[in-house]
Amino acid sequence: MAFNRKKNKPFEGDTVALDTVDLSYDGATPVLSAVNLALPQSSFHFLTGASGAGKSSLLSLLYLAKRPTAGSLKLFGEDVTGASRNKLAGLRRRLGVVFQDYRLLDHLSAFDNVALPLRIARVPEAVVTQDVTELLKWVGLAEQMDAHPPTLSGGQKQRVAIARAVVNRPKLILADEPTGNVDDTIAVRLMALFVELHKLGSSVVVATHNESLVSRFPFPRLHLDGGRLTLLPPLKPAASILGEG
Amino acid sequence: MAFNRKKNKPFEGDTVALDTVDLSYDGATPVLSAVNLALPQSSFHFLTGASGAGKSSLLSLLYLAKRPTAGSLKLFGEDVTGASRNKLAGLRRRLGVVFQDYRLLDHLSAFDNVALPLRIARVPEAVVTQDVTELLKWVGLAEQMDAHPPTLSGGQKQRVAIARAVVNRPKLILADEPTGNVDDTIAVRLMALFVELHKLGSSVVVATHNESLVSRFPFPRLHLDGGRLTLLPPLKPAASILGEG
Amino acid sequence: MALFGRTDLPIQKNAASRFIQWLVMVLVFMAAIAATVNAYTGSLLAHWNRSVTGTLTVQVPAPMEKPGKPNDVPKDVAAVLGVLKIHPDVLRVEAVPRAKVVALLEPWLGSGEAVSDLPLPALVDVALKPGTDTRGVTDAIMKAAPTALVDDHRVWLNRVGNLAEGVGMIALALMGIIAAALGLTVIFATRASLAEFRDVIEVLHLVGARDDDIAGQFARRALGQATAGGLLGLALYAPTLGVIALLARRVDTSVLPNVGLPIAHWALLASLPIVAGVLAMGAAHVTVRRALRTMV
Amino acid sequence: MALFGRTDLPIQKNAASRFIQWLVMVLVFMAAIAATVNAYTGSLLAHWNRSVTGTLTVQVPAPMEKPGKPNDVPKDVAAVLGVLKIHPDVLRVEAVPRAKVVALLEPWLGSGEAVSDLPLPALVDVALKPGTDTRGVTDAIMKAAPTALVDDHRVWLNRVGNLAEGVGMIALALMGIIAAALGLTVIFATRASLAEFRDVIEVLHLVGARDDDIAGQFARRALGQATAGGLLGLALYAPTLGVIALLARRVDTSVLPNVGLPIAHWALLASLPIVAGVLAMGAAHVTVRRALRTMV
Ligand SMILES: Nc1ncnc2c1ncn2[C@@H]1O[C@H](COP(=O)(O)OP(=O)(O)OP(=O)(O)O)[C@@H](O)[C@H]1O
Ligand SMILES: Nc1ncnc2c1ncn2[C@@H]1O[C@H](COP(=O)(O)OP(=O)(O)OP(=O)(O)O)[C@@H](O)[C@H]1O
Ligand SMILES: [Mg+2]
Ligand SMILES: [Mg+2]
Repeated sequence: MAFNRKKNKPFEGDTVALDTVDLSYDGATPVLSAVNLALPQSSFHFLTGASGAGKSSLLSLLYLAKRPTAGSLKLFGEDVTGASRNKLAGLRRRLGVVFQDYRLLDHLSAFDNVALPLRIARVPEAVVTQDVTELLKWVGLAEQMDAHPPTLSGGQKQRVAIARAVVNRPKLILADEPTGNVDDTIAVRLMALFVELHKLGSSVVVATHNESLVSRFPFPRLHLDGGRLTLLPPLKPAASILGEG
Repeated sequence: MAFNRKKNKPFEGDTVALDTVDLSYDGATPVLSAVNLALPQSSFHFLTGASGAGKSSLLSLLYLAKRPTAGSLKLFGEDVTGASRNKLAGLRRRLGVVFQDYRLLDHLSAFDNVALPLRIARVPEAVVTQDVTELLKWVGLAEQMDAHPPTLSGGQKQRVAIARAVVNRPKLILADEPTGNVDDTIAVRLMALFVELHKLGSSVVVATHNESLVSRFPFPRLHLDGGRLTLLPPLKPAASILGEG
Repeated sequence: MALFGRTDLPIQKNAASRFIQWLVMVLVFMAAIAATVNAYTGSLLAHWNRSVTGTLTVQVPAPMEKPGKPNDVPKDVAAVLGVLKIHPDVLRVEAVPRAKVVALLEPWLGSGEAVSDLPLPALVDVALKPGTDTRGVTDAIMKAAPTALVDDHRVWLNRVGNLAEGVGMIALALMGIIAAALGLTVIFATRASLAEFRDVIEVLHLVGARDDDIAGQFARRALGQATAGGLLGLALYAPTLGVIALLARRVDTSVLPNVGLPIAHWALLASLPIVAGVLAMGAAHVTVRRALRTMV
Repeated sequence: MALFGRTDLPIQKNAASRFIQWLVMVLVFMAAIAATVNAYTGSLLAHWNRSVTGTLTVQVPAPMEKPGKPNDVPKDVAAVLGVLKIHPDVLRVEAVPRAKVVALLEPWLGSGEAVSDLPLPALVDVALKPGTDTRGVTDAIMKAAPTALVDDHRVWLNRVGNLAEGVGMIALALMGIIAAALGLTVIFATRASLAEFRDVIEVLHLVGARDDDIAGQFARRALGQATAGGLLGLALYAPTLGVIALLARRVDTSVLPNVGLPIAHWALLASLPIVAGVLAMGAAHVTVRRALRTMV
């Protein structure tokens, strides 16, 4: 599939840079402690860890829904500390998120849900129609374009959420358990989407419990345990990447 | 763990009996067609099929959220056609559902969410406290009892949903993708809960995409494809059941 | 621990419920004002009626109208008084002192020395026994003094009565509008709550709650909020009434006499919060029951 | 296709927005009534003032008070008229015909044959030039006819004026309450909407929408609904005013004269929907902006 729109605003350095970041919700027990993380442009990482380890929390820092309790966070080369709300909105337009609970808008059709980031960015409607249609076909929802989320199956909703996250061809893609409700065939197809975007220059982070999925791709793992983040090598050796994408 | 409350009202025959049931949402394309299904008491079935095949739809017939477009549905020996709303409420109290999207009440704590079916059935509060506490410990949420769903991780919410579904020790348990957001260790532990209830006499249906999970248990599979339901044999031979439960 | 009475719908503190409360406050406040206006005009009418019904004013022409017979009239007055004092329908009769007649005419004739010498008509106030017709007495008076004029105040009473009745009717209409507004408010607020809590309600249904349990919660909430709002409205009304009474006292008491309001009025006011509560409860119950029937 | 103007928040048809519409209808209706009452009492006061300010009534004692000199008084009246006709401050002067004096006294003295023979005081109506003081004229009159009484109607005007002003003030206060109620309504309805759409708003934020985009939608919605409600309120007001005017016509015109209302009043009424719309828009915008600042 082709992504034929103008590139995002370019920037220098890492897509994401966390410097000794802490996060705690109640001010006491930290969910994340002293996390250092640099995601270079055009990188791909899995994010693993037990249920409740803090994967979604870490991602929510990256999509600017939460602020670090301590430490600094740079996104697209810009420090987000003290940034205005409009500035944050601008940064958010340059990333795409697959939420663990999808967060689709029930009153919009699948098509309009996927089109939302484009329309907010005031992309011409002709481009919107073409891109959204193509993408929905790719994720296997050609039939469900006009369906509203409450009438979609769990796996169909998840695919709409993925389409919405990538439609804007963002420089940073954050996917939280994006294949938990689809079967393996579809899961591999969806991963191919992320891999293609990664190859085109986006940085991708996929949080998942699905070890069999992780073991099929030669990407490094960010592992969370006890609030600490460690970088683990790929489960699959890099040599075999050509056989996958 | 012990389930020490009085038994549900006994009944004769199959827990669930579907007779040539059709279901269609728009009146045209059927999601289910001519489905016949009899779930004996104390049975255990997986429910499989591609995303969008109709697994959740079939379950929603069983938990009385939808009515068949054609055919008849008997639950606990009673025909639900034309039953009053209060009658339906009574039947619903005798089954437990894990919804694919959890459907927890955000304004109640994890404890109160799990306690809900018991309180609606006016179970004494002492019993409620004991049962709910024990169950939440079993699913690994001893720490999160007072947390509200918006502050729980995806996997934690899923476990609360499972606890709520089984706390009333229902005669029919319907679980829709109950382990999509937890890792394999927890998934097996949760399955053990369903298996124990099954052994104690409940009928259990678990809808899932997770083939590795299905292959670990010697239970027959109900498979949906093109609106047709077929019964497939267990992926794991029955002989090895003793090694699992 | 009672489940349905406290915790399973988050309706206690949502915007809609606070909204019902303050709107009922405003509505009850206005209803109380309207009820007071209505009761006051009613009392005013009764006051006028009472002070006027069963009374007659007999006017015997001024003594000097015919310069030739200066002593005619005292005789006429005496005749009228004599007849009335023994008439079976008459309760009380008295000649109005000249000073009072002068005072009555003051707005028209001024109060100078000149007026005190004017040849004024003699006035006789007559109070009739309750329930008697004015006709018999009038006839007796005319027989005793053919030049006398008998005024039973009807024309004047009708004229002002019309006005007061109009005001009272407008006040009543306002109360009707307020009751309708209250019902609609509760219906809308309840619908808003239902929309807000649709998912919660669906889950409650799915775990076995009955329609009555859920509708009962909304209804109880509406009852509580509306009653509380009603009490607040009355609390607001009390000082307002005081201020209005203060303003009214600056106006002449002949225009707005200080009539007391009937006990029934105060009972009505006291019942307003309860009426609002019951109305709100009923509206909420019906709304929710109807909405639930279309749900899972 | 404009995204922010139509499709991204489902606020067009939710309960809260319909609620704003009908409540604004009721409020604008009541505000229009209150404004009319206020304008009417204002006009009434002006009417009375106009018909009374700059006028004097001179009363020359009745001709027959002193039986011995039956022709004294016409001379006094003539003297008064003579003085006033050449006085520089006087615009117009005329003797009130006896028939009119009798009519004025009718409520007090009745209209029988007896009255027509009464020795009544002579009345002279005087109109002064605008802006002149009554003192100079009064002095001239007293010099010409020492027994005359001069009445400049102030006492009476003050008395009724107090009442009318009180009514007008209450009407104004009512309008203030209504404006406050409108603002509060919009705030509450907007908060209810915000609660209902919290999740939607959060998603919009997360995909990059700005606060202004979102607040603008709520504000535009409030503007539209309140304006529409306001127009409905005026549509309801028009026939109501007709009915009230009909009722008022049954009341004596001396009590409620048929004064015209100033053009400014009708302009005010016409502006009510716009005022309501702008007020609602402002309230919604502020509420949403403040709420958004606490969100993601
Ligand atoms: N808003 C919040 N307020 C308080 N605590 C929270 C909040 N969100 C998450 N937590 C807690 O922080 C911890 C980490 O949650 P998080 O959602 O990041 O886990 P996760 O790694 O995504 O788990 P899962 O795999 O189950 O989704 C959990 O214990 C959770 O209860
Ligand atoms: N309320 C509804 N109205 C209309 N169509 C619906 C509705 N619910 C489901 N559908 C459609 O019915 C089909 C079956 O949906 P269902 O949710 O039963 O699938 P599923 O097997 O559970 O899929 P998944 O594994 O993705 O959860 C889908 O095509 C879906 O779009
Ligand atoms: Mg998570
Ligand atoms: Mg499903």
